[in-house]
Amino acid sequence: MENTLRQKAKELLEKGEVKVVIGYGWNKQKTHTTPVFITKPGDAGKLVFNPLCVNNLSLYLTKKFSDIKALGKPAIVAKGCDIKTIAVLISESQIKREDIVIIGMTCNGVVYKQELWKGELKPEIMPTKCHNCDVRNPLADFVIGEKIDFKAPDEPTGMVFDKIKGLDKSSNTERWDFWFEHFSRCTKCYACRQICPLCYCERCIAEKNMPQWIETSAHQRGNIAWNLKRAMDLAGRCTFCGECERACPANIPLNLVNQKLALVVKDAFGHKAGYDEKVHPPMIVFNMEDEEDFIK
Amino acid sequence: MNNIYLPYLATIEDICEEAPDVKTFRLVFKDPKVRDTFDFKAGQFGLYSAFGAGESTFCIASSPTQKGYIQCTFRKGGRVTGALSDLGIGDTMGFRGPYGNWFPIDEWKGKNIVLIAGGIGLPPVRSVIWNCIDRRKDFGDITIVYGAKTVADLVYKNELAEWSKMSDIKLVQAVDPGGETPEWKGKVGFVPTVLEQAAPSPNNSVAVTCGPPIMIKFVLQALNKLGFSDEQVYTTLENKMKCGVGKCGRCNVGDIYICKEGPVYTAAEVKRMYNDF
Amino acid sequence: MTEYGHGSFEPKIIAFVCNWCTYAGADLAGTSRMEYKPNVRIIKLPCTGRIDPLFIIKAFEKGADGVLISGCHPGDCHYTTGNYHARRRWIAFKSLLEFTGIDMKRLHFSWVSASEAIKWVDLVNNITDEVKKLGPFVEYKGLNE
Amino acid sequence: MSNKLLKKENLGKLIDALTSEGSIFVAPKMDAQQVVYAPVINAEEIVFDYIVPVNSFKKFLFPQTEPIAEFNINKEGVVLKGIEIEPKEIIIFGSRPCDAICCSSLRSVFNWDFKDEFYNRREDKAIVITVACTKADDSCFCTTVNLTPDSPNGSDILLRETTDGDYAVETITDKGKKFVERFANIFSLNSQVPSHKPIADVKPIAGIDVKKVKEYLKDTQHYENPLWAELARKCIGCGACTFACPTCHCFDIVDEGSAYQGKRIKNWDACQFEFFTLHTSGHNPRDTQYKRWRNRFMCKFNFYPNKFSSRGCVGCGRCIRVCPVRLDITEVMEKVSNQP
Repeated sequence: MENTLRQKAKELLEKGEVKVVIGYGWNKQKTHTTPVFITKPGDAGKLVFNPLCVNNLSLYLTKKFSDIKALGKPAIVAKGCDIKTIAVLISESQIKREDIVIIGMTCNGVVYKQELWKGELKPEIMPTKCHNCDVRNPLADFVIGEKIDFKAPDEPTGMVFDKIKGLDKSSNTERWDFWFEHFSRCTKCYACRQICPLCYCERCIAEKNMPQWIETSAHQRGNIAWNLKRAMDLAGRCTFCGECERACPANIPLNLVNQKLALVVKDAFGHKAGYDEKVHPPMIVFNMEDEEDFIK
Repeated sequence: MNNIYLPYLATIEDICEEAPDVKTFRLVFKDPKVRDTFDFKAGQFGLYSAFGAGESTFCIASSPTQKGYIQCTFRKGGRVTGALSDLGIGDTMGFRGPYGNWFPIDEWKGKNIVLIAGGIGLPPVRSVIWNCIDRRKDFGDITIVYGAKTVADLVYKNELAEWSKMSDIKLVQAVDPGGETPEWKGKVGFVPTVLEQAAPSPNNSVAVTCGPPIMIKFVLQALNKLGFSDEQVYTTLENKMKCGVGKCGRCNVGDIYICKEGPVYTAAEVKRMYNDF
Repeated sequence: MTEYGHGSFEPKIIAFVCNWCTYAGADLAGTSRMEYKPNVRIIKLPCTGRIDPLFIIKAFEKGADGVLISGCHPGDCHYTTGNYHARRRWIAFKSLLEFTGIDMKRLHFSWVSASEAIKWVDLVNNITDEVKKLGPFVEYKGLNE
Repeated sequence: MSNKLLKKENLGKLIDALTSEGSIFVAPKMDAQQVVYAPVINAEEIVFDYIVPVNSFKKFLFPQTEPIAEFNINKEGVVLKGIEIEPKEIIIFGSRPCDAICCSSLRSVFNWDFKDEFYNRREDKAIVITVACTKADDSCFCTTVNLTPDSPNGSDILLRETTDGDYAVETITDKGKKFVERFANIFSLNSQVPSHKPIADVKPIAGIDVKKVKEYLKDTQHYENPLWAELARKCIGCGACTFACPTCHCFDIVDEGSAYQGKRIKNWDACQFEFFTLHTSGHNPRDTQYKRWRNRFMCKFNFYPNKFSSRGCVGCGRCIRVCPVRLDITEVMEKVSNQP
């Protein structure tokens, strides 16, 4: 699989069809994968693909990486889940489909965090998204890897969804205490925002100070405002790549809020993010028949 | 406890609207002890607080020879300058400083002085100007070249008028092409060009320049053309600052902390710095 | 907590209302000399579509015990569709706040037209009573320290 | 080397004695499935099997959010009050040698010219009890930056684990000595020489020459090398590395509150943030991510050693572990070492 990938990358670069291949490579000790940007055909051998390839590289297609954009047309090595994010980026006019080449990788799942890798991919070290994955055989310009026979469960299952169900059943006080405890650890490093391919605002609301909407201090008031706003802005857009939670140095379970909202959006508006780049994100459109029994 | 982040309180005694969005405040410290002992040198800066909005950095625009008060001139731009600009006469604001180094005016005794400023870059130069005027006999010729985008954008209009009347000062005023009004009597052109036309002699001279980075770049070239060496030219570097005391880590240009080792540098020093502007 | 004895607690309620319908409705209530609870502070916005979820968070941060959001009835929006967009946002935001453990009795949504002064008066009275029963929003106020 | 021993079973007693005096006892503990430095009130909370906690303990000396002044605005003007701090004694137990040394680095920044009493008072009240490392992971690189897993610099007391699971005590500073004397009943005398657990074997990374790195950075011409843009291309510009770093010290000063009263607060900030250096005019001296990343690297290997005469990088490896894109500072050090 890796050889086909390298071959394809080499070919694309040699033919000049793309100027850079955004993919995964090993770190020096070969314990972790890390994003690599291959610009010379000769370097295509650096590309790897394995269950440690957790990063959602579509992040590097966004405007904020202007120096990557400056390299020229990119090809991106993407898992099915990453392609969902690309679809949202396209639907939000952040990139044009024809401006990128997608090398889709069939995928049996990745690890939740790279540190968990012990040489074998076991269900217990896989994130919830992989257990519910319906894009193991991605749609892309080129698909690399053998076809994978896996049927996603009809109802979302796994730790994230179990926890959401648990929280839904608990009382307001319990929920408040749960989040209070988690958000209190937030250090406002904004890794969740920076790693999120869909947080592409040129100036984030957290950095707007006239007025200061979100207090910059890492106290509970500022932390709650930040985390709620971040979750809200991803409503109907988040494709559950899980990068925010993985990046969080404080282990805040951000997938819970994101997926809760994804479930709400699915129930209320019948929308699942990332499956059709031609459909508008649900929060910028409306339906006359939207639920309104909560409005007096 | 000695709290290096605690500002002095000061009352705004006077406000002068210099240009659209540009104001000059005259500040008097509330604490009489501070009022009497406060001293600084031309080129130094401070952090000005609008309580509730934060602190902003700009130079002290008055001359150290003017005692009992300080002045600052700023353009309304961000959160703090916006809040400052909303304050009125009699209101209280904060001041922390003076910080940084200064123009070595004492070393300039007996020399000719050329002062070149653009737009809102005049305030630090103004401090030097008044300082020199107050010690006029210490210096040779004084030439001031000042330009702004439009006539309206010229700051210290009253003082410009005053300086233009002084027989021992040569003042050249200019506005960018298109910025002139029918009544405009000064030059029309960009500061570097006007400077070249004024052609001050580099002999036994120092030049001070302050203004937007692009202007400084071309002023330095013009000065070189006129025969000024980089050691003869002084400028001030401006960077965003939060602490002003060499700790918060944002004003550095490479390994040089502007708040401590700056903001005044010779052009020669600037050229030796890391390219981090 | 003890300082808010029962009965003595007067909740602070922030109402974000649209300029064209609810504000006019509230205005009508005023000019018609209708009496209603004084606990509500009205913040007028061009349209409910202008109401960012952060406004609500900010209101709680600054000490509101309850928030009311009100605009034109569906179909009546001065800008044609602002309230439809707002409604979508509220559906998501309401669920988010619920999921965070904020009591939904503190956050109310309504449609009040320019002629519905009586509806406005009843609404404010009811919400005030309801929030009063809940007591001060100590959870959020506790964040201030 | 003293002949004292700290028995693990006595840790509880030590904590009780300290907390009853109002001191704060910080130790590695589990929080959200990771080991962090946090205050503990009993010995059961302490984790003993860890490499380095995910956070550094700098937050106890230099809090992430610290009020520096309070103000009230009324008709007469402004009433301003500086915050006075009287920190409690704080014991950092289970520090690592790489962390312990951060105190001298932070002290140098907070005192190189103006003296920041907020930091000084806190650090004066801190007692750093380090446990020499018996384990390391592939992100540790202390030996590469000329430290060792048992270097005493920065610690007040250095503990070495014995094969019995206790700690052999070495007092490094007067502060440490006094501390051991104060709790003479807890630090027991040791009749025999204990056998130590072997110290972690951390090999210096071949190909890195820190001296070379420092020299390379001194040349302003090298600032322009396209290498920087290439090395930092994947950096996403979050502040995870800076907040985890024991020596990163950048901060912001902000006002919070209402129109009538509020606080002026010193908050951690990160040189990696896009708006960190943005001028009001719109000009940004470090306008692209690689410039910001280069600045951080410069800070560690140029500003700290040359300007503050202290250590910038301590080799704890936190920035590597925490980086969401695994941007490895040692790989950059190696590349720089190999520059002509």
